[in-house]
This record gives sequence, structure tokens and C-alpha cells, in this order.
Amino acid sequence: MVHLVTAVIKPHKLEEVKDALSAIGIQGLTITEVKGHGRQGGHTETYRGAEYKIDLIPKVKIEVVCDTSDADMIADTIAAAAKTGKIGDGKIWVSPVDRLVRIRTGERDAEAV
Amino acid sequence: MVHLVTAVIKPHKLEEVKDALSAIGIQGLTITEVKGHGRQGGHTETYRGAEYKIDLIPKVKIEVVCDTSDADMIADTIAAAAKTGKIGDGKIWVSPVDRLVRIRTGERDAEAV
Amino acid sequence: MVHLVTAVIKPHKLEEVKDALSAIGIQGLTITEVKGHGRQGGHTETYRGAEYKIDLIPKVKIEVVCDTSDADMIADTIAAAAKTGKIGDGKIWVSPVDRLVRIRTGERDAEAV
Amino acid sequence: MSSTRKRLVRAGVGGAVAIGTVALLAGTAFAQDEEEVVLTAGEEAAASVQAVLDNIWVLIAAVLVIFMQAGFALVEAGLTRAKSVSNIMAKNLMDFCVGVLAFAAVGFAFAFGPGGGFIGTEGWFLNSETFAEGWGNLSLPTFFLFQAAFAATAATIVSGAMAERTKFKSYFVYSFLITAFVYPIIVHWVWGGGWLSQLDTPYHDFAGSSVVHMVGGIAAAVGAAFLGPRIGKYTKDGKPRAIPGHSIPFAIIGVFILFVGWFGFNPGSELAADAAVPGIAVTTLLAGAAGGVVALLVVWLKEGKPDVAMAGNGVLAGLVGVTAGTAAVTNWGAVIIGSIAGILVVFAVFFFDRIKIDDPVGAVSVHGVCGAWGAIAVGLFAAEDSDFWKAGLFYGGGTSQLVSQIIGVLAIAAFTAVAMVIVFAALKATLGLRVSEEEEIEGLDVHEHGVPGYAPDIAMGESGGLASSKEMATT
Amino acid sequence: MSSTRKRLVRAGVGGAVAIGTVALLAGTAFAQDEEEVVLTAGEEAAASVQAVLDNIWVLIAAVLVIFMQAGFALVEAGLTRAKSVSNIMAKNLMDFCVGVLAFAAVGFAFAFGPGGGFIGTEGWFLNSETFAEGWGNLSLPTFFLFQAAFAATAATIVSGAMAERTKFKSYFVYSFLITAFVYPIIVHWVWGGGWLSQLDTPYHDFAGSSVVHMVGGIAAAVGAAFLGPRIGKYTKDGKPRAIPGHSIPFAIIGVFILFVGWFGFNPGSELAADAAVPGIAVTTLLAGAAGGVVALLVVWLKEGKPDVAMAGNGVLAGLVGVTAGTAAVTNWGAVIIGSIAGILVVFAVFFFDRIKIDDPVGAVSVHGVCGAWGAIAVGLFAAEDSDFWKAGLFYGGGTSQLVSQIIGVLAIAAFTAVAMVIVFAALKATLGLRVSEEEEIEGLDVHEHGVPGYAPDIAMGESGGLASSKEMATT
Amino acid sequence: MSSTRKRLVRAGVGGAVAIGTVALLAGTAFAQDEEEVVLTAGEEAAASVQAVLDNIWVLIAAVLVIFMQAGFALVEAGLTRAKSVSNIMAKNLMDFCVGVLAFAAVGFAFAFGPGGGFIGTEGWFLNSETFAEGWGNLSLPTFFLFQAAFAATAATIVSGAMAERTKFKSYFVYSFLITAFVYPIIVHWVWGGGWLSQLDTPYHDFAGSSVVHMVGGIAAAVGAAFLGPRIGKYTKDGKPRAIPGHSIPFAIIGVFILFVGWFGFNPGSELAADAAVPGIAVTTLLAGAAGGVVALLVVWLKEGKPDVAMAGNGVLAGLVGVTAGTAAVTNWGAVIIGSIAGILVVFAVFFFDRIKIDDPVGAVSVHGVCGAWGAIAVGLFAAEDSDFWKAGLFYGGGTSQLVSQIIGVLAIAAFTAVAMVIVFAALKATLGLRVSEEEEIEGLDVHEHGVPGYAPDIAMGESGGLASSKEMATT
Ligand SMILES: Nc1ncnc2c1ncn2[C@@H]1O[C@H](COP(=O)(O)OP(=O)(O)O)[C@@H](O)[C@H]1O
Ligand SMILES: Nc1ncnc2c1ncn2[C@@H]1O[C@H](COP(=O)(O)OP(=O)(O)O)[C@@H](O)[C@H]1O
Ligand SMILES: Nc1ncnc2c1ncn2[C@@H]1O[C@H](COP(=O)(O)OP(=O)(O)O)[C@@H](O)[C@H]1O
Repeated sequence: MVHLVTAVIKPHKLEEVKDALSAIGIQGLTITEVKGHGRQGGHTETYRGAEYKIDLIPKVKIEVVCDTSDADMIADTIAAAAKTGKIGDGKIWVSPVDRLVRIRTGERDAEAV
Repeated sequence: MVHLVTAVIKPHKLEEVKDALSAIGIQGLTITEVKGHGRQGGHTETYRGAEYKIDLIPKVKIEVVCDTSDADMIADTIAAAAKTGKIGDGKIWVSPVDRLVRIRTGERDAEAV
Repeated sequence: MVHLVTAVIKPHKLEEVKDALSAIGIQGLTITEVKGHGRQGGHTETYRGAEYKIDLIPKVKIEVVCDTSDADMIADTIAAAAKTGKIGDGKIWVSPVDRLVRIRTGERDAEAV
Repeated sequence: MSSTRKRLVRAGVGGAVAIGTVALLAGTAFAQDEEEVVLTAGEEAAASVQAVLDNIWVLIAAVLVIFMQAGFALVEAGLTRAKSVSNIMAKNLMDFCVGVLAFAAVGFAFAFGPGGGFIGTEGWFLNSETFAEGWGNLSLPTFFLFQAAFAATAATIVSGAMAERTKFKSYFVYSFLITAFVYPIIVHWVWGGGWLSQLDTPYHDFAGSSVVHMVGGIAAAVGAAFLGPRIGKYTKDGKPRAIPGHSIPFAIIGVFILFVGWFGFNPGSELAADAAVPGIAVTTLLAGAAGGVVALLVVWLKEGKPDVAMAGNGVLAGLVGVTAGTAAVTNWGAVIIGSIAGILVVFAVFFFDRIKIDDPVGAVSVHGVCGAWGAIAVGLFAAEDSDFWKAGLFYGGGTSQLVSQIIGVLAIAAFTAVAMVIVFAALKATLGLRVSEEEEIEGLDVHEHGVPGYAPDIAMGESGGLASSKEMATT
Repeated sequence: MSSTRKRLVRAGVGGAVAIGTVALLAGTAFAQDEEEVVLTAGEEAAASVQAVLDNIWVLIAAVLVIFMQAGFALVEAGLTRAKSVSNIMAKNLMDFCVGVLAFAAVGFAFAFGPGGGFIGTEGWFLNSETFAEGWGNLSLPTFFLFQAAFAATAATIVSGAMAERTKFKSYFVYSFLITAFVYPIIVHWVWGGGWLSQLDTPYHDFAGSSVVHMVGGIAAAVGAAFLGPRIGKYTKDGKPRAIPGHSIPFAIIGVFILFVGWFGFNPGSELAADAAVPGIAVTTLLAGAAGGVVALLVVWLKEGKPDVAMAGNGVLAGLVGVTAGTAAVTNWGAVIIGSIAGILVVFAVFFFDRIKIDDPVGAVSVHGVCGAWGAIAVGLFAAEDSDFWKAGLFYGGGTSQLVSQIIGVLAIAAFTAVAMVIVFAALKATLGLRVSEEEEIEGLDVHEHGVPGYAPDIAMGESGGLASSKEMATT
Repeated sequence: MSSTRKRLVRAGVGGAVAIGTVALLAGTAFAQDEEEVVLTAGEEAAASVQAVLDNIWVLIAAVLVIFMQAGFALVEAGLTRAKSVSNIMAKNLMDFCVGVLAFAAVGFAFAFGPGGGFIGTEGWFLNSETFAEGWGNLSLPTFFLFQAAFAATAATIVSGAMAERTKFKSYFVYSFLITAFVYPIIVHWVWGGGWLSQLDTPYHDFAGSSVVHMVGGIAAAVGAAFLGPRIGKYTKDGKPRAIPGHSIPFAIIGVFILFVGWFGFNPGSELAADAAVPGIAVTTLLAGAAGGVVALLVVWLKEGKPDVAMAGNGVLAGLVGVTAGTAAVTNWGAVIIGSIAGILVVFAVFFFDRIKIDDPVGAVSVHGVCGAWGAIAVGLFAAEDSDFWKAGLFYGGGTSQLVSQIIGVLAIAAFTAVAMVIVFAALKATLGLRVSEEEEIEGLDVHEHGVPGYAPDIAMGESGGLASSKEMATT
């Protein structure tokens, strides 16, 4: 069985997270530049007299498809590497995947990880 | 239990959606700039004599991880706020999440929302 | 029932994939520009005397929400169209969706595809 | 050896300081009554070199002014959104091309052709017989080049204020109308021998604070008012929202280019290569610098942060402000005029935002408000009497110049406003001024011009393609 | 006081109108047989100031031409994809640097050194003895500077047409070869006293519609043909696909900069500061404006939308078109030449696209086609006989100039084509011309130069890093 | 007709070649003892045209130098990250505005006012009585304009090296201090009649390799050292990491603009329009081209790929290198000086990276190292004795010029280093130099200036908005 681990982290933590995953043998991942809204409130700025709130903060999303048995370890590894302890550190969630294919070879599921 | 609500909407509706979610107490969300293809057909343009179709239209994807019990309400709130009634308004889907972690605190699942 | 097919492919294959999906009657999809890390190792470059590795390679993510019964066919179609046989071709995964809404009409699930 | 006397009459625009060097040095009193003077062969030869130099210099100045088009394009592109960036580029390119042709065809004749106090009525298509005499040493081509560059400047100011929502077609017609008719009439009044130059104390606007900038700024205000604000610019309860520009580097590089171009704009307006030119360049430099620093400080105090775009506006405000008096004021005068312009522009930007004139780049404030200020400042800061102006109020010259300046500013503003209301009302009634809501939301680039301004790298074929990566986040 | 006579012979390139002002004013018949004339001390002094002025003006013009390099770089970068933007920048920077050195070392001697009708054979490394006489008042450094700027222009035209798929190494060698050998030979024929300048009715190309632009355009066509189209440019059944450029603002700012530079290119080609210069600037201005407006209208009619990039191409087409005849035609002539160039460029772009010459920026159409048109137009529109040209067909001058122009265009085109076929064939056989498929798909920036043109903000260390955010969407 | 003699004394900065043309032509020995010579009316007239020409030319050169501000801004923006792009623009705009005002107020007096060998002590606020004599033919406004442009250049060099982490407030104060005090003192030593110009063999730095560039480069090094490297620039074990700039096209267009501006910088430093000017332009051209080619080749050999940004640095290195000797060296000398600068810059960049001076744009290497090299190169390559320099070591002139050059470089470097240590230490102790870690990671744009440099297209209202799309990937 396969699961998908999705993490939203602070961008400058990406490299540490990548290194940490490498260290536990995880190579494959896909990242997306996203913006996040949460408790980290953003701040109010003024532009030419009009106030506005910058409340969508740049984040990086990491997706790792993995063996179900590895999911927890991966989530924990990311959590440890991405943590600064300050607000805005982000979230990690694990969700089920029914089927996985590696395009190049046609391998399936656990083999395709 | 936790679920993930994913919505693909028209970009200029983002602010209204964000306000609407705020109004029902939802703070946390992650957005991604995406492009969509669907019934909204795109249009054919000519550039230096060559015709081409612009059929990937800018959209914004919103992801909200939430208590399973809130998922429907959130989906409905987004649907209401994002609706223009014109083609291309987008889709919302809700999918299961097995586990959620807040990186900063290590809180889990419902507590981590 | 509805499922979500997610594919990460080489960007220059996007058009062929889109055409192939069209050919089997799939119109709706959402794409995201992402970067991938995997077996395709990246390469080491030097910039002003400092070595660095370019190991996040541009990819395109395609998401298609579909009838559960179509998911396999869609995954296979994408796999066939996106394949170059060279490393870095990417992955496809299929995951469960509990509920789908079309914002414009409020249609649900299979009807909303 | 020719014994005919050279007439050395400076065009009305020039500064009094700029008296024909050659004639002076020849020991001849350069008399206003133009008595006969016999020049030696050497003096003739030198005068002829001077004539060439005058033309070459003003040509170079014209090229600098033309370069300002790139500056305007960058400022306007930088301070607006990516989804309409091609459109703003198209407008800037076309108002220049159309403007030049229109001005050559009829505008120049309206402006400088013989005629009444209101408008020139001869000299269509740069008729070389009408203009055989030239302007001082300047030949028709030189003078036309310089003036055409000015006309295009007046025209292009407007595109920024009307950005992101105006039909290209209508803008195309507008740019013809302003350079063919509206702007030339004002020029005629002030620089073409028209009524404002015939006041007892003639109206003085050396390089066009009012003639070029205020005209552009008022046209911009009328255009923006006719269009209404961009979708999303105001909240439901009418509060302005910030729509920051998509590229501050574009905007600031544009400011630098405009600053550079201004060294053609102001010193070139001397219309001769003479000893007054460098002093004009220095007042220009100091006023621009002062405007930038002061606007930055004011906005910093008011908003808590040093807004970069506003500092850029401040530089332009200082430059616009000093343009009328650049030859007449001292260095200190220039610094003060520029500083006040730097204050004015901040408050003006805030003001127009509040009254729902949605001017994305601040054109109305920079060119309109500070243009008016600059023209009036001549009446306050002109340092001493000359053939072309009287000393200003603060330099003991009384109010006579000030009164003329106020008359001029009011007259020019009124005429421009009325003319532009007619132009834009006519365009609105016929071609329409504003694009559809859908086009505006999705961006004018794809809809009006067929390609995004920033296309992504994926090949676009018959069967697919991406809308721009940078123009994302709409629809 | 010196009583030696100053020889005031204008270089062949100059306009007939440009007869030494000083000598004329001294009341001396400026005779073609160069009889002795004694100048007074004052006339000598004035002549000497004139000589300085000539050099300073042409130097300034050269700087404007050098500035065109930035314009070319921007146009080419803007109309191609982000993933190879560093590469196009590198090519533009290097063809300038290499071109200047190659031209100084040997190109200038081939072009302007004494020798036969085909090529100069003396004066390597700017030998100041070979070129002691100067050109009119221009000294060797001034003249070299101006000509080097021209040589680099011819070289840089090619990079746009060969963009996104050419090996940097081969382009490096190409730019040496064209500025060292190919371009100088053509220059020798026309401006260096070679055979085309010795025709009964000498071939006339004032500022290089053919010598510079057509040479560049033909080299571009040969290069693009040798390379073949970019991957993905044509569908399986051979229909062209749109690959829009990644930054329309870059492209249009580039056009503005080129326009500005052209005021050095054309008026500077007078090679003197004289009364003819401003008129040349005006024909340049009008033709560029007309080209832009007409190309925009044509593409608007044909495609339904006013394509911004094509309007930019139109401006350049008008400028290229008028370059040969800029001193010989009237203002109306310039407008017509520019307008026709504006029509030609649209159809040419469509044509080359159809026949699979993949020219991303339209260099072949703008410089090749409109360059040829401009040279031929001299035979049609030259307004009246002069020392340097005969009146054209439409101005009652018969066909003698036209015939010379056709001979010249054909000869230059043929020679350039043959020479460039040899150059590119040799490069293909040795270094190879085209990058690998993988490199082309992923972009030349990272593969050929080691960094993306638009790097993302995340620090790249040993262990990680992002490929560019803007160069996404490939591989 | 005036019979007073014109004094034609060239300012110390000028080249010996540049002897007053007019006087020479009048057949008068231009004697150093300035005996009385009577000029004819024609000669007077010609001399007066020459004077105007001198002023106009230097004014144009000043405008070119001012244009370099845009070039610096682009190079610096291009080679740093998107998240602080507004900040670098703000710094470039403000160091110009502040610098100009500071230099007008006091800097110019310190530099050129009468006083001792160390510093000028009169002439505050451009006092026209203090400076009534002018410099050769140059009037106070012309000379000030040119020198102010130089002062702003020295100031702006620093912003690149201190990019992405310096408080705006502190930079604002820094730019005042350097243009008001530090730079003017060095100028006084070399160009203002100070002690370095009074050495037995006077120190020679024609256009400022050391006076402008090395001063800027050393200030940059001190600033970067005080700040420390950017977060993430070094790995835990101290190895440098690559942080590529966010826009190579910006950087290279900046290089082109700087190249263009350098044709004002060097030839304008002749401070007169004379026969030496074009030769200076040619040495400038050749050195820049050689620097670019050589740096590209060196980095290509060392790293395996032709790094575009380094080629751009190489062009600038060549230009900086030739700036001191541009009037004194032959063309070959210029090529060699430029080539060596092209080698030096590559190794210097690598070196400073290793010793943890984090200089994102290479300012220390380009301006500091190659500035020093350029000044010393005068002692090696000056081609023959003149009034302003002795022939260099390689041209048989022995070591006397070389020794002076070494003294000068050491003195200037030492003074600048000490002064800047004081400035930055004082700023650090009071306002603080560096932004908070959070601001640096998230980018200075939003935190210091309130808007991202590249704002996305979604309207920002009270209740929402996006941080920049390009400034993503941080926090
Ligand atoms: N419910 C949620 N659903 C999706 N993403 C979320 C959610 N809550 C937070 N995020 C993401 O996590 C980021 C950090 O969350 P935030 O609440 O600001 O801080 P923290 O996680 O430290 O409590 C947000 O910017 C957002 O991208
Ligand atoms: N099956 C699908 N899977 C994923 N995304 C979809 C799907 N169908 C539509 N979308 C997304 O929703 C957007 C709007 O869909 P479209 O069919 O154009 O209009 P509507 O939802 O109003 O019927 C698309 O642009 C795309 O981003
Ligand atoms: N475990 C994974 N989780 C998420 N994405 C992955 C994973 N493995 C690979 N990918 C994505 O697929 C792309 C191709 O994977 P790679 O291992 O390089 O080649 P291949 O799929 O041909 O074996 C990667 O760039 C990444 O975007």
C-alpha cells in the first residue's frame, strides 16, 4: 500500500528537509511554491495611501508518495527538519493513495515509489 | 478525523472566498496558482501568423485541512463565495486524510487544524 | 464514486498528454508548475566559484478528478502519452475523493466531473 | 567675404542669458533693433560653426527627449499589473509613432505656423517655405525634431493614468487627437507667438511644466475620470485598495531614464548651444534630486516606510516642477521648487486616490499638479528680470509675473480640460472607452493583443498552451 | 599665422549637402579641383573648431549606435523563451566584445585600408600611418569608433534568428568571422572605395540598409536555415506553431532603445556635423513611426488583433528601410519607404514562418528583407541629383541609380550568402552548430552557462537548489 | 573688438594632448608662461564657440555618466534576489539623489575649493564667487554637473556589495557621508590640486580608476565585511554556496548601459572638446571588450562553462582598469590592461568569496581590485612623457611614474579604508547596519518598503493579498 505525505513548510527550510529525507533514504519528492494563510497573521502595509494586509505568506509544499509503512517516519523527519518553533512553521498531512505508477517503467505501487 | 477540502476557483474570487472562510472561523489554508482546462474552452489567437489556442486558464487552488465534520460546511462556503454562475467557476473536492501534524508544536490531527 | 488522478510529468509532454486525454473524452484538468527530485539526479554547476547542484527539475503536475471507473484508463492514458523512457518521466497516483462539487451549478460527485 | 549681417534673434522660448555669443564677442552690441553689423570673414566662419553647433546640440537634446518614451513605458509598466503589460507597451509605442506623424502633418503647423493668437493656420506637412526662416540658428528639421519629441511626451503621459482598462482602439485615436490638435494649440499660445506670449508680462514656461506636463496631466485626469476606477480598486464602502505594480525595478529604471532624458528636455529648450545651458542642467539635477529625497521622507513619515515607487514619483515631480523655471531660478530656487513638488506629489496621490480618480502611476499628481506648481513657481522664484521673464515675488519682482503665470495656468488647464472632455466623450460615445469586464479581469494582453506579455516556456500549438505564468492569478 | 590651405574633402559616405560650411562661408568657392585658398587666421580657427565638432558629434553618434546593442539584446531576449535568456544575453555581449576586437585587428583594414576594388590590404591593428589622413575632419579614432559600432551591429542581428538552439562556442567563432572578414569586405565595396562605389552611377547606401542590415539579415537567414527550426516549432504536418516571447516589455523597450540609437546610426553617417544632419534625423523619425503604425494596422487587419511585437518589428522595419536613403529622400519619401517596409515585414515574417526558416525575432524579415528594400528604394525615391546619388525613378531621374542599386543589392546578397554558407558549414562540420535535444528542451541557460537566467530566491548550496522559477515548464 | 588675451589653461585633469586648438591655430606658441597674445576678432569668435562646445560636450558626457546609475541599478538588481529588488532600486535611486545634494552642498567645496593639500575649505553651496574662474573653458555649472555625476558613481558602487541585508536608513546616511566627505577628500588630493597632484611626478588618474572606482570598491569591501555574509551564503563548514542572481538579463543590460556611460566617463574627463577625446573613447572601447572576452575565457577554462555574469563583470573590470590610463596608453596598452583586469576579476571574485566577504555583485573585485590595477598600470603602460604623466616602465620611462602611482593607490586605499571603517562602525553603533534575520529571510522589500518588488496581479485590499509571486520561496 502507498500513502502520500504532504508538507507545507517555510521555504528557507527546504534544503534542510531535503537533506534530512535523503539521510533516511528518500529521494523522490515533488515541490510546489504555494502561499499560506494561518495563525501567522501577516502584516498591514500601506501603498500609496491605501492600507492592505499581506496575509498570504510564501511557503513550499512538499509531496512524497511512499510506502504506507514509511509515511510516519517521513512525516516525522520533515517535521523535525522544518521546525523553527516560531509561528508559521506549517503542517504535514498523510493521505491514502489507491494506486501508483512509475511512468518510465510502468511499475506499480510499492515498486513505483 | 480530518479531511482535506480542495477548491479550484477563479483568481479574482480568492479574496471573497478568504473572507467567507474567515467569517465561519477558518483561518488556515494554502493556495497555489494553477491553470485549468475544462468546459471553459479557451480562445484561439494568432501570433505572427500561427494560430494557437489559449486553453489553460489561470485559476487558484485552495487547500484547507479541517475537521471531517467541518468539511461540508467549508465546501459549501467556498462554493457560495466563488460562484459567478458563468462557465469556469471551478470545482471543489473533499478527500480523506489519515493524519495531520502541526510542525511547530507537534500537535496531531484535529488539534493540529 | 469519484477519484483523483495526479500525474507529475515532463513539461514538454504536457501537450501530448492533453491531446491524449481529449481523445478519450477527458476535458477537465488542473495543472501546476512544480519541481521534482528523484532518481534523475540533477547536475552540479559552478557559479562564481561555488559549486551547487541543480537537483530540482521543472515538472508539471496534472490533476484530474474523475469517475472512479475511469481512473485506471486515465492513468494509463497519461502514462502512455508522457513516457519518453528516459529517467525523470515522473509518477502517477490515484487517490480517493469523498465528495465533488461543481461550483457553477452545485452539481455533485459523478455529475460534477 | 560676405558682408551681409547675420540676424541673431533668439526664439521666444530661449533664455535671455542666451545671447548670441559670437555676435557679442565680435564686439558688436547685440541690439534689439537689429542694426547692421559687418562681420569679418573669421567671425562669419565662427558664427557658422556656432549655427551648426546649435543644431547638433538641440538634435542631441531631442534624442534624449525621445529616449524618455522608454522611461515612461517602464514607469507605467512597472506600476501596473502583469496581465496588461503588453497593452501598456503597445500604447506607449503607438502614441509615439502616431503622435509624431500627426504632429508632422498638422500639429506643428497649428503650433508654430503663422496665424492668430489662438492657433497657427499655415505650414502643413512641415512646409519648408512657411518655415524658411528657422528659429534662431535652428533649421526646420532640428526644431521639428525637438518639438515632435515634446508632443509625444505630452501624449504618453496619459497612458499611465488610463492603464489596464482602456480600449486600445480608442487610445490610438486619442493619441492622434491630442498631438494633432489639443497640445499644438497650447503650444501656439505660449511658444508659437500666441496670446499668452503677448501678455504685458508674457507668460513664461521655459520647457513646459504646464505646456507639456500639465496638459498631459489634465488629459490624464479627464481620461481616468471618464473611465472610472479599475475593478477592485475600491471596496464596497468606497475605500481605496492597494494594487501594487508588478515590477518596481521597471518603474525605477524608468525614472532613471526619464531623469536622463530631462537633460535634453530642459537644457535643450534653450534652443541653442550657449553658456546658459549648463546652468539649466544643474537646476534640473538639483530639483529632481530634491523632489526624490523629500517625497521619500514625507511618505516615510506619513506611512512609516520609505515607499520606493513614491520616491520615484518624487523625482519626477521635482523635475516637472522645475521645468518652467529652470532657466530663471537659482540653484536654491530649484531645490525649493523640487522639494515642494516632492511634498505635493505625495498628498496629491493620496487625494486623487480618495476622490476615485484611479491613476495607477500617479500621472495626474506628477504631471498635472506639479506641472501647475512649476509654472506658478516662476512667478515666485524667478531670480531677476530678463528679456523673457520678470523677477518673481520672492525676489522682489512683485506680482506681475505671478499674475501672468496664474492666468496662463488657468487658461491652459481650462482649455485642456474642455478639449479632453470633448475628445473622451466623443470616443466613449462612438468606439467606447473601456474594455469589457471580462477582458479587464483577465488582462488586456491576451484579449486585446492576442498574446500574454509574459508567455511561459511551453510551446503553444494548435491544441494547447499556457496563459502566461506571470499573468496568472486572474479570471 | 598659418597660411596653409585646409583641405576640406568629405568622405564618400557623406551627403552632398554636407559641404564644408566654413570654407563656403569664407566666400571661397569650394572647388572640386581643390585650388589653393588662403584662409584668414579667424577662418582657420573656426575651421579647427568645426573639425573638433565633427569628431565630437560622430563620437556621440557612435555611442548611440553602441547603445543599440542593449536594444538588440532586449528585443531578442523578449521575443524568445525564458529558459535561454542568459544565453541570448551572453551572445549579444560577446558578439560586441569579440566583434570590436576582430574589427580593430583586421576588419577595419579589410574595409578601409588601401587595396583593390574587392578588399583592403593594409592597415592592420588600426595602423595610424596607413590612416594618417583621416576622413574629412574625422580622425582615425573617431572613424574607427563609429565603424566598429556598425560592425558589431551587423554581427548582433544574427543572434536573434539563431536563438534558443545554437552552441555558444560556435556563435563565438561566428561573431569573430563576420566582423573580421565578411562584413568588412562588403563595407570595402561600398564605403571603402571598392567596386560598388566605382560604378558609373555609384551604388548609394548612406547608412547601411544593405551594408549593415541586409548583410546581418542574410547571415541570419543562412544561420537559421542551417540550424533548422526549434523543437516544437512545427506540428507533425508542418504547420507553424506559436512560440510567443517571454517578455513583451523587454522587446518593446528594446525597440525604443534601437529607435534612439538610430539617431546615431543615420545622422552620424553624415560623418560630419553639418546642416544636413537634422534632416536625416527627421526622415529617420518619420520612417520609423510610419513603419510602426502601418505594420500594426496590417497585422490588425490580417489577424484581427494589434500584435504588439509586430508593431515593434514594424518600427524597426521602417528604420532599416530608410537607412540607405535617409539623406537622399524627402520627408514624404521617408514616410512611404517606412510604410512599405511596415507592410513588407508582416508578410515576410509570415512567409519565413511558412517555409520553415524559424526566426524567433523576425531578424531576417526586418533586416534582410527591409534592408534590401531600403537600398532599392534609393533608386526610386532619391529626390534630386547630388554628388553622391542621382534622382530616383519617381523623381524623374530615370533608372540609372535604380540599376546600380539592384546590382549592389544582388552582389551584396550573393556574396554574403555564399560567405555565410561557408562559415556555417565549416562550423557545423567542426564544432557543431546546434545544442543537444536535451539541452534545447531544458533550456540553454543551465546547460551552456551553468545558471538559470532567472534564479529563484532559495539559496543554492552543495546539496540543493531550485532550477529557475521562470524557466520552469520544460524537461 | 576686444583685444584682451584669452587664457587657455587646461585643468590638471586634462590630457597633455589637449592643448587649446584655437590658440595653436592662431599661430601663437601656447606658452606655459602665458605671454600676452592678441587674437583677431575671428579668432576670438572661434575661441568663444570652442568654449561653448567644450561646455556642451562635457555636459553631454555628464549625462552619459548619470545614465550609469541605471546601469548600476540593473547590474545589482540582476545579480541579487527578487525578494529584495525594490530595496536595491531604492538604494540606487537615493544614493544618487542624496549624493547630488550632499555634493552640491559641501562635497564640491571639499574637493575643488581652495584650501590646503588635504581638503578644500571654501565654496560651500556652489558659491559662484569662489569658483568664478572656471576650469579651462568649463563654467561652474558644467564642471559641477560632471563631478556630481562622478560622486554619485562612487557612492552607488557600494550598494551592490551590501545588498540584501543592509538597513535602508543606514544606507541613506552612508550615501550622504561618502559624497559629502570621504570621496571629496580623495578628489581633492588628485584632481583638486591636493598633495598627490603635487608629487614630483604627480599621481595620474585620468578618469578615476582609483579616485572613483577603487574608493567605491574599498568602501564596498569595508561595508560587506562589517555586515557579514548573507544568511545561507556559507555552509556550516564554511564553504561558499551559490546564490545566483534573479535576472541575468537585467545584469547584462546593466553592463551595456555602463559601457555606454563609460564613453562619458572617460572621454568626458578630458574636460574639453578636443582632438584627444576620440582616442580616449577607443582605448575605453578596446579595454572593455578585452576584459569581457578574457574574463569569459578564464572562467570557461576554470569552471567548464562560460559564465555570463562573470563576462559582464569582465567588461566592467576592463573598463575600470583602463580608466586611469585611458589618455596615456596606446590601443595595445588598453587591450593588455583590459585583459589583465579580465583575469584579475575572476580570481578576485573567487578570492573574496573564500574569505567570506560576501559581495553578491562582485563590486569589490571589479571596482576595488581592478581600480587599483588601473591606477598602477599607468606607471607601466603610459606611452610617452606628457605634461600630465611620465612614460611608464614598459615604455622606457623608468619607475618614477610607477612609484607615484603606488604611493597614490596606497594612500587612497588606506584613507578610504580608515574613513569607511569609521563611518560603518558609527552607523553600526547607532542606527544599526543589518536588518533582522526575519526581514532578511523574507526579503527587504516587504519589510523595509511595504510592497514586494514584483507584486502579483490579484488586487490587494484591506482583507487580503498575495505576497509577490516572484519573491516566493522564502520565510
Ligand atoms: N487548515 C489548514 N489547511 C491547509 N493549510 C494550512 C492550514 N493551516 C495552516 N496551513 C498552512 O500552514 C502554514 C502555517 O500555518 P500557521 O497557522 O500560520 O502556523 P503554525 O502552523 O505554526 O500554527 C500556513 O501558512 C498554511 O500554508
Ligand atoms: N475533472 C477535473 N479535474 C480537475 N480539475 C478540473 C476538472 N474539471 C474542471 N476542473 C477545473 O475547474 C476549472 C473550471 O472548469 P470548467 O469545466 O471550465 O467550468 P465549470 O466548472 O464552470 O463547468 C477548470 O479550469 C479546471 O481548473
Ligand atoms: N516518491 C515520490 N513522491 C513524489 N514525487 C515523486 C516521487 N518520486 C518521483 N517523484 C516525481 O517524479 C519525478 C521523476 O522521478 P525520477 O525518480 O527522477 O524518475 P523516474 O520516475 O523516471 O524514475 C521527480 O522529478 C518527482 O517530481
